[in-house]
Parts: sequence; C-alpha cells; structure tokens
Amino acid sequence: MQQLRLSGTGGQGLILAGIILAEAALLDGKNAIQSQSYGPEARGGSSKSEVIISHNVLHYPKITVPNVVLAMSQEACKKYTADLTEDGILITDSQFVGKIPEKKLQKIYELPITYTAQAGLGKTLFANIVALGAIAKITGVVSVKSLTKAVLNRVPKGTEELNEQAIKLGMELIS
Amino acid sequence: MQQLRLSGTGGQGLILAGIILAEAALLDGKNAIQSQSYGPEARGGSSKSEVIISHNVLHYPKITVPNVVLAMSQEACKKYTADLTEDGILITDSQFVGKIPEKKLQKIYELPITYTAQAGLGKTLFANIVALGAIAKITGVVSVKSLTKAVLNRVPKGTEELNEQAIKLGMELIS
Amino acid sequence: MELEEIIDEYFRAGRLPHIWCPGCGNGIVTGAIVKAIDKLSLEKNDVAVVSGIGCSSRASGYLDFNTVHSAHGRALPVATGVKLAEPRLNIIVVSGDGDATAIGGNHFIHAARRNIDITMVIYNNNIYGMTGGQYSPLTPTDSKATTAPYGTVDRPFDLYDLAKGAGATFIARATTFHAKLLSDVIAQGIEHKGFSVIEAISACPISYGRQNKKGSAAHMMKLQKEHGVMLAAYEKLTEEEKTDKFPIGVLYNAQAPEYTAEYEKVIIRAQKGAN
Amino acid sequence: MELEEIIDEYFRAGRLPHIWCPGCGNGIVTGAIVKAIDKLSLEKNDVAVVSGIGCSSRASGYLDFNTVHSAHGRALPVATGVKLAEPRLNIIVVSGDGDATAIGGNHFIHAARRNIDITMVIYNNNIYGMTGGQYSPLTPTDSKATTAPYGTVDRPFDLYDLAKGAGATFIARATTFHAKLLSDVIAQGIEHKGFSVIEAISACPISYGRQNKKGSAAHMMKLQKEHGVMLAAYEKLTEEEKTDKFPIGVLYNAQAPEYTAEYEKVIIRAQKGAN
Amino acid sequence: MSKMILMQGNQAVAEGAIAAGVKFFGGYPITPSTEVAEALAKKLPVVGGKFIQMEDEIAGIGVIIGAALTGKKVMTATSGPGFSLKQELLGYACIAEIPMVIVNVQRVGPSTGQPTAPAQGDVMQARWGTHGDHPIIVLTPGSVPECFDLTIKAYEFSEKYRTPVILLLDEVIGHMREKIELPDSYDVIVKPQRKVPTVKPEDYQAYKPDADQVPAMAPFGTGYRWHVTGLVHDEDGFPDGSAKATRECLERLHAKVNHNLADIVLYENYFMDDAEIAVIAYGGTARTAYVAVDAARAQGIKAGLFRPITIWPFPEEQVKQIAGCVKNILVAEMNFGQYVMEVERVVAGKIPVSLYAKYDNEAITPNELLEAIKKLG
Amino acid sequence: MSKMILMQGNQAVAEGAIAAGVKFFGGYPITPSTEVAEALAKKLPVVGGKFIQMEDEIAGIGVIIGAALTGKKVMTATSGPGFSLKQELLGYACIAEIPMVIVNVQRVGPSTGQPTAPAQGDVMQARWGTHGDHPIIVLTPGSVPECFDLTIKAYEFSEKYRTPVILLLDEVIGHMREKIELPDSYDVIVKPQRKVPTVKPEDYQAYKPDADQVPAMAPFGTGYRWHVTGLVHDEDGFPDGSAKATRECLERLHAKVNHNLADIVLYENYFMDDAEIAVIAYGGTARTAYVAVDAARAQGIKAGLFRPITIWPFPEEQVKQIAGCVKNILVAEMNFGQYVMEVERVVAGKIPVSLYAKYDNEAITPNELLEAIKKLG
Amino acid sequence: MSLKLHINRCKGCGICVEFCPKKVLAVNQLEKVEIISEEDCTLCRQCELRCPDFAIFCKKQ
Amino acid sequence: MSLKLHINRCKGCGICVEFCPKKVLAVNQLEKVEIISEEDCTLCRQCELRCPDFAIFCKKQ
Ligand SMILES: Cc1ncc(C[n+]2csc(CCOP(=O)(O)OP(=O)(O)O)c2C)c(N)n1
Ligand SMILES: Cc1ncc(C[n+]2csc(CCOP(=O)(O)OP(=O)(O)O)c2C)c(N)n1
Ligand code: SF4
Ligand code: SF4
Ligand code: SF4
Ligand code: SF4
Ligand code: SF4
Ligand code: SF4
Ligand SMILES: [Mg+2]
Ligand SMILES: [Mg+2]
Repeated sequence: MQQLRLSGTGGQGLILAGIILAEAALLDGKNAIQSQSYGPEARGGSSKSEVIISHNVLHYPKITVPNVVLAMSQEACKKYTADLTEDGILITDSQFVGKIPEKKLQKIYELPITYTAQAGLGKTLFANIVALGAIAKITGVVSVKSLTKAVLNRVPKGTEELNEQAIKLGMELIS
Repeated sequence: MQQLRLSGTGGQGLILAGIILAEAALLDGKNAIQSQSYGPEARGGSSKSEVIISHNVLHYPKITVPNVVLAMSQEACKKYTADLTEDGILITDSQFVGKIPEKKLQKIYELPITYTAQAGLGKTLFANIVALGAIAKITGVVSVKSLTKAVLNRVPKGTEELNEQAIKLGMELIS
Repeated sequence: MELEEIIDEYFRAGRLPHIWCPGCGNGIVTGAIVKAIDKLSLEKNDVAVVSGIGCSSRASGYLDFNTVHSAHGRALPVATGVKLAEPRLNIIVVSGDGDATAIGGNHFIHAARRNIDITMVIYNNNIYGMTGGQYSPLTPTDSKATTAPYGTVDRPFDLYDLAKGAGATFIARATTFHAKLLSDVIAQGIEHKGFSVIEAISACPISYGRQNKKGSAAHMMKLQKEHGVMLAAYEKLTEEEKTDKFPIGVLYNAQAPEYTAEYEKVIIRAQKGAN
Repeated sequence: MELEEIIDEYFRAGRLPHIWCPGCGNGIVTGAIVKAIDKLSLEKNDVAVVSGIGCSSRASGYLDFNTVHSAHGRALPVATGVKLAEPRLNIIVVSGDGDATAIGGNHFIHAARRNIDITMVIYNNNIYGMTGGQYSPLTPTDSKATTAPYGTVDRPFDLYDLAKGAGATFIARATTFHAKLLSDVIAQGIEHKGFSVIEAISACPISYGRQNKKGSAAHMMKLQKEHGVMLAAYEKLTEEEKTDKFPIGVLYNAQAPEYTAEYEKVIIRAQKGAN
Repeated sequence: MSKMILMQGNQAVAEGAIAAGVKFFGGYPITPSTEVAEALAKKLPVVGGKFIQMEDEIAGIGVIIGAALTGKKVMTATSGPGFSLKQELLGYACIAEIPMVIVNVQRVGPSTGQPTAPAQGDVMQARWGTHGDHPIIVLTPGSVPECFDLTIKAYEFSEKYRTPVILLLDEVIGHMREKIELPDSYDVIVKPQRKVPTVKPEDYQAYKPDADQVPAMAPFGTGYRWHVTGLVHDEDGFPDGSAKATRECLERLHAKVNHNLADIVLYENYFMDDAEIAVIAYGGTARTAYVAVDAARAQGIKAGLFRPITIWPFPEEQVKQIAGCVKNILVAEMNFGQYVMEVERVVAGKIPVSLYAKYDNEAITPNELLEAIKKLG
Repeated sequence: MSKMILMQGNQAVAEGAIAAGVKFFGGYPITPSTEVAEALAKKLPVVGGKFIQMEDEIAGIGVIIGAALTGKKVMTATSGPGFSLKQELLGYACIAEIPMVIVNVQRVGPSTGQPTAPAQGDVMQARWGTHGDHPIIVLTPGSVPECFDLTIKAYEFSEKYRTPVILLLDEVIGHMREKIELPDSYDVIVKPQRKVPTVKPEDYQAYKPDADQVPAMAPFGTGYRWHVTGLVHDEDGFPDGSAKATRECLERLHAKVNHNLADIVLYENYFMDDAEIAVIAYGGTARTAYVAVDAARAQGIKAGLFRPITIWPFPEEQVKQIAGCVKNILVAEMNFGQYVMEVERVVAGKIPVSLYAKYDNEAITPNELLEAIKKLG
Repeated sequence: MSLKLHINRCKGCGICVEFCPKKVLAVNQLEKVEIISEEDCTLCRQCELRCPDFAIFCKKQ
Repeated sequence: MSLKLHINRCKGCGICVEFCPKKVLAVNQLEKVEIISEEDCTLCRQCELRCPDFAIFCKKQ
C-alpha cells in the first residue's frame, strides 16, 4: 500500500491532483481512495489531499503513515510532515519551502515545481500537474500512461498538450 | 371524593365555574383539582370543566366516575353523560336540553338556569353562577359561605351584588 | 350558480358546520375563495389549496380540492413544492396573519421574491385566533392581547409594503364586509401570473374583538365598512382623512418573470448542454 | 488616530491575520466598522457585536468588544435579546447576504418592523462564500453558482426595498471601494435611533468572482466604483443610465418609535397597575 | 406568611420563574404551553423584567440567548412543534454554556398531532433532539406545587452548571389546577446566580473552568469583553478545531453534568421500602401511579412507585439499586415506550421490565395501571 | 455495460438518487453535505427534474413535501444544524406518510461544532429528533458504492412504506473518493414506486391502508382530491382526536415499519462465524473496523465485525443472536457512546458490552481499535 | 324564491339579523336563526352574502 | 511618514499594487507585498485604505 499526501495552500490545485492520482491508480487496475482535509472553515490556509493506493481491497480510507509527502508551502511542510518516518519521501516546492524539517528521511527532493510550470508553460496553474509528473517518476506509484490519461480526463479542452508537457517537465525534474 | 363535571358550550363560563367551585372547596379546607378538556382546536363546540373534591390528598386529577354532571347544552348532555352511573346526579339547563339520556339515574334536575339568569338578573352571563348555586344546594359539596367568597374573589368589581343574587337564585331553583 | 350550489360543489360533503366561532369572518373569506374559483370555472382536480396552522388554516379541510393542512408557517414552502413539481396546478395558499407574517414571514418574502405563481389569501384578523388571542405582526399598536395585557408596543407590518418590498407582483385587499370585492380580487389574483397576495380583513370577535372591546361580529363588520375605502377614492383623501382609513381593491399589479416558467429555461439549458 | 492604532485598539490582540481569502472584501468592511466606532468614540465595553455564520460572520471573533458568533441566520434574535435586556449597549450585527436574507430573512423583517435600535451591517458578496459559492437571495439573476450551474433564474431581493417594506428607519449602501463612505454611513447608522441597515457591497473573488469571471479582487473593486453612484447623482440619471448603476450613500432616514424605548412604557404601565 | 391558592401548573411555572428572579422571557405561543407566556407577559414588567413575543420559536430561544449574555435569568416556553424548532439553538446554548430554562409542555405528536391532549412523547427528544453529543438536564414536575419548586431548581442547576435545563411538563400537569402554598413574598426565596469572574478583565478566559468544571460568566457590558461561539473552542472561547481542544471542550460539557449526579438527580420513592413491584412513572403519569399503587397495596400486592423527577441524566444508580431489590419493574408512560428503553438498559436483564404504554390522547387511568400491576403481582 | 470510476460518497448519493428516479430536490447548502445538492443541481434538470435552493432548511423539507404530493420522488440533504431545523417537518412527513429521503452527512456537534470534521453524533437524533412518537428508517452506508446502492434502497423503503427515510452519512464516507462501478444507463435499475389507488376517486380513502398497512397515495392533479394534515386523523385523512382514531393512526405508523423488519433491517457480518469478540460499527467507523478485525485475526484473536446498515429500526434480533454466540461486544463510534446504549439494552447483561468512543474531530484509527479489541481478547 | 335555512350550521351570530334591511330574521333562545316575518323579505340576499356559516340561502324555487 | 508592512498578514492579493497611483508596490514570488520604489511613494494612503488585511500602513514617524 502506498500512502501519499499532497499539501500546500488553497489555490494550488492539490485536491484535484490527488483525485487525478487516484484515478490513474484505478486505470492501472489498482484500488485507490482519495480524501482531503478541509480547514475548519474551508477558507485560505493550508490544504491537504491524501491518496492511498493498493492492489488489495482498501478499507481504512485515511493515511496511517505516509510514504510520500508533497509540500508546496512552508506552512504545509511544517504541518504535514510530522508523521513521515525514516523510510518516507519528502518532495517540496523549493520556491516556497525554505526550511526542511530536521528529521531523517529516506529521500528529500527539493524541486522548483512552480517555477518550472511558470518558466516552461507560462502558468503557475500547471504546478500541480508538474508535481504529479515528479511523483510518478520518483515513486512509480502510477504508470505514466495512466497518469497521462487521468490528467487528460480532468483538464479543460484545449489544454491537453500543455498538461502532457507538464507531466513531462515534472518527470524531467528527477534526474 | 366528589367528582363534578360542568359541561356546555364555549361561551357559558363553565371553566370559570369549575375554578370557582374548586376554590370554594379549598376555602372549606378541602383538596380540589380542576381540569378541563379542550376541543381539538379550542374553537366553538362543547366545553367541559371537571372538579374533584376530597378531604384527602388527591392524586389522579381526572374524573374516574362522575357523581354530578351539569349539562348546559344538548350536545354536552349527549356527550358527557355516558359515564354517569345509577347513583349519579344530572343537572340540565332546561332551556337548551330537551332530550335527557335514557338511563337510570339517582336524580335528574331540569332547571331553567339561563332563563333565571336572564329573567332575574337581566343577563344570561350569570347562568354559570346560578348553576353553582344550584349545585351547592343539591350536593352540599361546598359551603354556601365559601362558594360566595370564591365567587366574589373572581368576579369584576361592581358585580358582587348581582353575583351573590345569582347564587341565591340558583339555590332557590331547588325547592 | 346559486351560492348554495357553489357551496355544495366546492365544499366537501358533510363537513359543515365548520369549527369557527359564531360570527367569525373566516367562513366569509372561504366562501369568497370558492366564489372566485367558480367564477373562473377552474377544474377542481387542478386546484390545490395549501394552508398552515391556525383557525383560518382549517379552511383547507373543508374544500373539495387537493388540499394540504401543513405546519404552522410552512404553507408556502409546501405550496412551492406542489407548484414547481406540477406547474399546471392552480395553487391557493390559505394562511392567517400570524401564519403568514410571523413564523411564516421568511417564506412569504421568498415566495414574493421568486414571483412564483401562487395566490395567497391571508385571513387577517389581527391576532392569533387559534391559540386564543396573542398579538401578531399585524396587530395594531396599543391593542390588548393575552401576551400584551398592558397593550402592544410593537409596530405592525403594513402587509402591502412588505409584500411589495419583497417582490410580490399582485397585491389586493378587501374585507369580509366587502365580500363581493373580496371574491373579485381573489379571482384576479388567481388569474395573475406570479405571486399574488390578497389581504382579507376578517373579524375575530372572540380572540381579538372581546379583548379589544370591538363589539359584536356584525359591529366589527360595520367597522370594516367604515374604514375600508376603494383605492381610487382613498388616494383622493387628505392625509388627515387617511389616518383612520385603509385602501381596498387591487393595490398593485405588475408583470415580472414567473419562477416555474423561468425554471423551464434551466431544463432547456441543461438538456442542451447534456446532448 | 492613525489607522494602525485603530486596528490595534479595536481588533483583538494576536488574532490577525484573519481567515479570509486573499483579496476578500470582508477585511475592508470590518475595518470600516471599527473606524466608525472610533469616530463615534464609543466605549468598547458598551459595544456588542453579534454575527451569524458565514465568512463575514467571522468578523465578530476579531473585534475587541462583547462579541457573539451565533448560529446561521440567528444574529438578530440574539442581538435583540442583548439589546432589550441591556438597552444601554450599542449593538452592531454583522451578517452575510445569505445569513441576513436567506435563513435569517424572517428575523430581518421583524427587527425592521420593531425598529429596535440595532445597526446591521450586511456584507453583501452576492453569494454564500463560506460554503463555497451557492447562490444567495442577493445573487443577480443569470449568475453562475455551484448550485446553479446553468445560471440562476431566481430574482434577487432589492435589500433597500425589503428593509423599507419591513419598516427599517435607516438604510444606507456603500461598497468596499467606497471605503470611507462605508465607514461614514455605518457611523450614521449607529447614531440613528432605530433599526439601521447598511448594505456593504463586498467582493468575494473566490466563491463568487471565479465562477462569474469577475477578474481579480482589485478588478472587482473597480466594478464597484463603476456601478455605485451617490444617491443624489443617481436620482438625476435617466432610467436607461440607471440600469447598470446602483445608488450609494444614505438611502432612507426616518424617525419612528424605537422598540426598547417603547417597552419601558409597558413596565411603567405594569408597575402603575400593580400598585 | 404564605397563601394557599388554586393554581394551574403552567402558571406555577411562571410563578416559579418570578420567584427564581427571571427577568426575561422570549417565546412564541403554542398550545398547551401558552399560559406560561401569558402569565409572564403580565408578571415580568411588574418586576422590571421584559417579555417579548418573537416571530417564531427559533427567535424565541435566540432572544433569550442574547438576554442571558447580559447576566439575566431567562426562560422560553413551548410545546412539541416549537420544541423541535428550538433544537438547533438548544445545542448552541449547550456548547456556548448559556444558562436558560426551556419549558416544553408536551402534547400528542408527531407534528401537529393533537395540540390539546396529553402525551409524554418528547422524553427521548428532550435528551437527543439536537445534533451532536451534548449532555442535558431535564426535570419533570408531578404536581402544581412541584411546578413552582422545580422551576426554581431548574434555575439553580442552570446557573450553577451554566447549561440549558429543560422543564418537561405534560398537558395533564400543565393544565390542571390544584392547591399550592406560596410565600407572600418571593424575597425569602434564594435566587440562584451564576458565577461572575473574580479576575481582572485582562486575565479573564471565558471558557477556562474552575475546579468545578464551570467557567465564570461575565455579563456583557461589565468590562469583560469575551467571545461566544457555537464552534468547538479553546479556553479563551475562540474557535479551535484541534483534536485536543475538541476533546477538552466536549468532555468538559459532559463532565459538568456527569460529575454532579448526586446533586442533579432528583427522585421520589413511594412505598418502595418493601416493594416487590416497582412502578416507574413520571409527570402526569405518576399521579395515576400513586393511586394504582395504593390500590394494589389494598389488594395485598407489594407495589411501590419510583418517580424520577430528574429524568435526564437518567437515575442510573437508583434504578440499578431498585433492580436489586424488587422482582418486577413496570414502566408506565403516555407514549409508545420511550423511558422504558433506558430502564431496560440499566436493569440489564436482572429482572423483568414491562411497559404500560398509552397513546390515545387520554391519560392512563388508575384502573388500567392497577390491572397491569396485578398481572405481575 | 458498466463503468468503473472514482467518485465521492456525496456524489454517489446524488447518482443513486438519479438512478432511483428522483425528480425533485429542495435544500439549503451546508458543509459537509453540500456536494449532494451541487451534484443534483447539475443532474436533475438534465433528466427533466427540478432543483430548488430554498431560503432555509425548513423550507428545504417543506418544498419536497409539496413535490412528493404530486407523485415525484424527492430528496433533501443537510448536516447537523440543518438536520435539527428539519425535525419539525420530518414529523409531519411521518404522520402524513409522505415518502422522501433526507440525507444527513454528519459533522461534529453540537451547534456549529466543527463543520468539516467527522463525527457520528446524530445517531440518536436521527431516531428521536422530532417530537412525539414516530417510527423511522435510518440507513448508513459504509462505502461509496454503498452510498449509491443504499440511496436506491432508501427510495424502495420510502415508497413501499410511505415514510421518510434518513440516509445518515458521516463526513468520512461523504467526502472520501473511491472506486465505484456504475451501469452505463440507469434504465436497468428498477425504480421503486409508491402504490397509487386502484379504486375510483369517490371511493378513495386516503389513509385507509391495504393489508400491508400502507395506504395508496394519489398524486395531486390526477382526479383524487384528498386532504393531508399533520393532525391525528381518520382513514379519510380528516382530523379526528378521538381515542380510537388516535390509537389507530399512530399504531399503524409504527406497524408499517415494525411488521417488516425482515425486509428493512440490513446488515453485514464480517468474520462473525466463529467470532468471540464482536465489534459493532457502522458508517465510516466500520471502515476502521474491517482493518482492526483483520489485524486482530492476524494476532490470533477471534474478532468479527457486525455492521448494521439499517441502524434504525435497531437490528434487535441480530444483536440478540450475536450476544448468544460471542463472549464480548465492542461498539466503536465517533461520539460519546450513543448506539452502544441500544446494544446494551438488547444484550440485557448476557455478555459484557464495551465502547470505543472517539470525539475529537478525527476518525478512529485501526490501531486504536485494535488496542481496544486486544484488551478484550 | 324563498329563504332556505340550514339550522344545523347556524351558530346564532346575529350577522344576518343585523344586516337584514327588513328585520325579517332573529336569533332565538337556542341561539339559532329564525324567520320572524318572511312576508317582509325582499330577497335582497344580504343575509346570504354575509352569513359566515352558509346557513341561510335565498333560493330560486 | 513612511510605509509600514505586516508581512505575516499580507496575502498577496495585489489590491494595493493595483490601486497605488505611483507603482510603489509589487507582490513577490512568495505572494507577499514588497516595496519596490519607496522613493515614489506620496503617502497618499490608497494602499492603507484598500488593503483588506491590515498589512500595510502609512505611518507618521
Ligand atoms: C411551530 C408551531 N408554533 C406554534 C403553534 C401554535 N399556533 C397554532 S395557530 C397559531 C397562530 C394562529 O394565528 P394566525 O396564523 O393569525 O391564524 P388564526 O388562528 O388567527 O386564523 C399558533 C401560534 C403551532 N401549531 N406550531
Ligand atoms: C443552519 C445552517 N445552515 C447552513 C449552514 C451552512 N452555511 C454556513 S455559512 C452559509 C452561507 C454563508 O453565506 P453568507 O451569509 O452570504 O456569508 P458569506 O460566507 O458569503 O460571508 C451556509 C449556508 C449552517 N452553518 N447552518
Ligand atoms: S378564535 Fe377568532 S378567528 Fe378563530 S374561529 Fe374564533 S372568531 Fe374565528
Ligand atoms: S470565500 Fe469569498 S467571502 Fe469567503 S473569505 Fe473567501 S473571498 Fe471572502
Ligand atoms: S348569519 Fe348565519 S350563522 Fe349567523 S345567525 Fe345568521 S344564519 Fe345563523
Ligand atoms: S334576503 Fe334580505 S330581506 Fe330577506 S331575510 Fe335576507 S337580508 Fe333580510
Ligand atoms: S492589499 Fe494588503 S494583503 Fe493585498 S497584497 Fe497589498 S498588503 Fe498584501
Ligand atoms: S501610500 Fe499611496 S503611493 Fe504610497 S505605496 Fe501606498 S498607495 Fe502607493
Ligand atoms: Mg390571525
Ligand atoms: Mg455572502
């Protein structure tokens, strides 16, 4: 079972990213559950989308211990990494996250996610898809084919190419 | 224990009559409970006020078997006399009640109550007090002194004399 | 038709006499409603009468249509449901002043805002009749009520202002004295496409009249005659003359998009989008 | 006082930043309220701020007065209780368009009817912000909302008409663009003895703006500038010019008996009668 | 000195309110509770208090929440349909810890039901009617004098524990008139009063409890500026959705009541000493039960009556103890069997529990109940 | 053919409604139920249905009562505070026998509580929230596919028994997204439909039941002119406050449900065959329980899960039977212990019943529950 | 034409009596309407129009 | 006089930037306000007036 947490601020499209990730897993023939935490008032503040993926039946819908945490804001990085264990993976958007938690982790990727979206595609809007590309590459939790299909199912008509490009750029962030 | 039911139509002042009767019993040093039934909608229709009086503590507040039923309308006479037993007393206002229930009763008094109020005091308004006078005389359930005091406690200033007169007229109906 | 035939036709067989007190105006208002329906020759099966709770709201039980005696203040939401689900039905809401403007006030302003095609007859007896004489939002200031033994200090609503401010497109007023006018404006309200409010001023000799020393039922009707003036005549009065008069007749009549008709557009848009 | 000092004085220490989204107008309206209070030099202990539920209703928690964050739609009954029980307090009700006119609509018209001395600031962002963008009774017809994906067919209330029809004695309107005017009319509302309604038109770029393609927060404020016209000037416009404008400033100001003052009469009468 | 008079149950509630120092009533008329409002409309202004008839029942409880915040003792009164409407704000009063007494004079339900007829169908609703976990104190008078006394008691609990208290009457008790002895002056009655803060305003934490789990409550306008909310909150009263704050906030609400059962749980035993059959009945039904128990005793059946006066929190210890002593428990109520469920739960199979239920617009008669007792005897 | 997609619980409820043939939704937005309304605002007009956002929750249930009278299948959806507000008219729907489904997606209470956090605090309210005696059917889905299926089931019950049915979700189930297999067309789904009268209009007695205790219901506008009221009524639907009419009216309401428990009571057994410890859990908590039971089994503890799907009427027979088989019952719920009380009542002391309760804005974790099981094992 | 009474519906409110221009009607001791001078009736329908109880009608024969 | 920022309160909405007549302000990559040309500031208080977050003030020294 893979347990992934995508966190950041309200406007970064991470809820959608979580949904796409789960849908990609379904396309891979796996089971997946996506859930999210709403702030006490659903306004501003941090946002968190969680996905668990497995070949088996999934009962408990929440993350018990995350394997992967994506943090796209400093506050999220502080708030949502506490339960990452030593064998966990942390991915941050280096533009927003200056301070990495002082704990031992299997792997930390500090990636210019939003920068890449802006620089490569002209819109920070694609940052969430860039992040998905990176996650797929790092974890292999979903196939690139399914991820691509899942992304294209969800995005507005006319933006397909840019989104495919975003996935690619995300993957390319991982050398 | 005495169980009295005063019944008729909405405007006849029988709720008040029941209260006065209970208050008179209190003045006599007895216990008394008054209760009333409201029609399903409290508009028009029959009205019923019940009083139970005893030297002992009274628990159950409703009439189980009435000793005395006053019926001031035909409908009330039909509706509220069913549970009168052979040793019960029925008092009717002969002006309104033409048909007496066909059952054996200890005593039936057909009295011109409203007529007496109108003829003797100029107002049908006093019919309820006339009725109380008659009931006191027939049953002795309250003393005339207490009844008079209870009536005077309740009626508007300036009408005391007429009300005392009403009690007297009611008592005089019973020869 | 003769009145007796109208009553026989539109009242449910065997349910009279009604429960209202001697002299209560509710019978006259209810009679005016069926006369209006008769005048318009509405098919009985296509009329729904929805009421709330109160003396007046008991009217629905007597009438031989599709009838709902809902909860206190809730006639309009229920009626809105009937109308929106089955727009071809003619909906008449029967309500008291308390039912309509106290507990039901929110539904009243929102039905007016939506301009949904419902005709609402408000039996205004200036009191909570059913519960025995508490003041309502239409009780005049300085009246006695069982919950205002020292006289009311509340300002009443002006039902016309309230309805208009909320968006109603047809507003009329009549009294039980002006029984023919009453049935006339009800008929016009039913014909009007949109939310129609008819204020029917009705005497409650028992719960309102007694406490406020208004005299007999007949006398209360004579007061209605004295104070109610047809709008055209009313407008010609001086301000001073107006103080103890009120206008009757059709007070407001305007056209605006009607809710259920507008909703059809949503369906069209959705089905277009979906294909 | 400098604005920063005003904020420090009237906002609770340590509770900023507030929860509102980037660009949300609620901060500007809330700022206007404290500026008004400052202008009138009200004693903080003698001010109570009562709100309902919604983004806007969160304002009460930031303000250093006696504050109540009540239930959705129920600010006015609670405020009525505070005021009637302790008439010397200045009561400000903070409410959203939904809170005030949807679920709270009945309390709104009744507070207006009673003309109770409460100043109500309605943060009108034309939407349910807190729950993410459903239409409110003040959403313009033909808008998009999450519960109106095909566009709204509801007619909105005109808050001015509704308040006036219900009996409010002071009605004003301003926008977050017209921030000084806003704080000005709030101050006048507070000074007014009776029920005062201030419609504060406020941009919700997130829940309303996005769906309706209204652009950035700043752009939405510029739209307010474009469409809001001072009453005097508005009245001089032709009907056609009026169509895409709305009047701002004090729209109505009248005197009428105030509820808590009137209630004192009841006490006097009762105590006289009792002696 | 005192006076002996005939009084209606509903009126005795109003008298009790005046005696307890209530200064504010907000409500909306409804049968069979209207007399409470009517009596207070008359009495409150005489003592300088205020009565307001609101636009509906929701506003009726809303307005007393506001008035309570100014330090006043407050009341609202209603019946079934209105009680349902008040549920949302009742929960608000629970979590915001607003002292108040809500009178519900029960009538036949559901819905409009039978407005003028007696029932005890709101017993479970009184416990569970609002959403979310909340504790509640519900008192049920069994006589007119008790209407008076228990109203004062309700304010004692409400003020002491900063919690809404429900005074649950039935139409039998609310509308009957019987003898009551009232003091000539209510000055002799000790008026319960909530704690006010003793700390300085700047140190005041509105929801920080003292050792008794109850926080002091500063009246609005007295220099303590605090925040009231229906959200889960911290000790300062500000919204805090963390697991810890939530747990603490909700646990304390329950603890206030559950740790003080000895004070809160009131009841009466009638011939219970040697009883073999315990009748459990409350409110108007208890009036029937006294007579039935007497009659059973007269026939040699060792019956007794346990009358819960505080019906919620449930008198768990007392019922458990009874289950250890008697052979049979018979619950009598004017509903389909509500309270009996809790009795069954607590008795936990130790002895048989049976039910005499009546739900036909009429009170249970002594004979009916006697027959039910005899079946067990 | 069918499609396999990821879907949110709330959306699956909306899909289920469309599949069941719902044509009318009235409501008022509230977290965490709003997605049900939003999805139906989109879907209903496509199938010629109507969606209306009302001025408040009371109007939200009022409007569907009206729509139901025209023969439509109707829904409203809400959460805690809104559910409290709907209670009065819920009782109306019970006594007037209006088929409808009311969705309540629970959040933390009381009052505003914690709008976006999970709880199961409205379980008792769902049973007892309105005044007066009334029966009610409450279904609780435990997965997204079950949200869909159970919504259709809710309409089956609601139409068959002419009664409101409550679909009680918690935030865990309402907001999670998981896999669901949906038919390509809902034409294949059997759409439950209430009985309409077969007699002529002049012979129609709107509340005269058939042998199944359920009266036929004529849609308004089809020539049957009948009267609907919230008062106790006779078989013609007219107010009748006599003892007989009241008894019959109320008894039949209960009989409709209580005589059909075999049809209505749905549940799931998971490793119950040889279980020694029975975990009882429903809704989102059951999801935790499957994992905890698996883990306990892995550690050699014979645990099983009994998952009530119909939580009201209470699965009395099933729980009794379990009490005869296992050694321990452990009820797990996201509240202070509500359903456990009914379990205790029914178990009646036969075996120990314990409770794992959590009420801190977070779901129960498998480890927490496992620990609780291990304490018994 | 003639007057037709439904005595069971009449509640004796006296409205018809009050509004009858010809004093044709009266309320008797049993609080029911009575025709006391049918010969004076002009069949003006005032009573029919105003009776709140549908207890009196002017009937075409 | 000078400008005073409360960066922790700023949410980068850009309102001040848009309404500053002198283009003194900008929103940076961290979505916070920044002063880019203080020298041009006329202390007109537009930013202070319009900031919904009380994050920018014109201060008397
Ligand atoms: C929710 C609820 N609250 C209160 C009542 C009690 N009640 C019944 S009718 C009524 C008022 C009736 O006044 P109005 O609407 O003016 O009708 P009227 O009886 O005067 O015709 C009230 C308060 C109720 N049935 N339901
Ligand atoms: C009884 C109840 N119903 C619904 C809700 C959900 N709810 C919270 S705020 C809100 C509407 C907010 O809109 P508005 O009043 O305009 O305030 P805004 O958020 O736009 O400032 C709703 C529907 C609730 N909390 N309580
Ligand atoms: S109380 Fe008034 S409104 Fe009600 S029936 Fe009697 S007279 Fe009519
Ligand atoms: S949703 Fe709208 S109203 Fe609410 S905080 Fe965000 S911008 Fe402001
Ligand atoms: S008006 Fe009608 S009810 Fe009244 S007395 Fe005449 S006939 Fe009878
Ligand atoms: S028809 Fe006219 S004249 Fe004849 S009884 Fe009636 S009111 Fe009198
Ligand atoms: S207006 Fe305020 S919150 Fe917005 S960017 Fe400027 S300083 Fe920041
Ligand atoms: S004070 Fe004026 S010029 Fe200076 S930064 Fe602010 S808006 Fe720009
Ligand atoms: Mg009325
Ligand atoms: Mg809004």
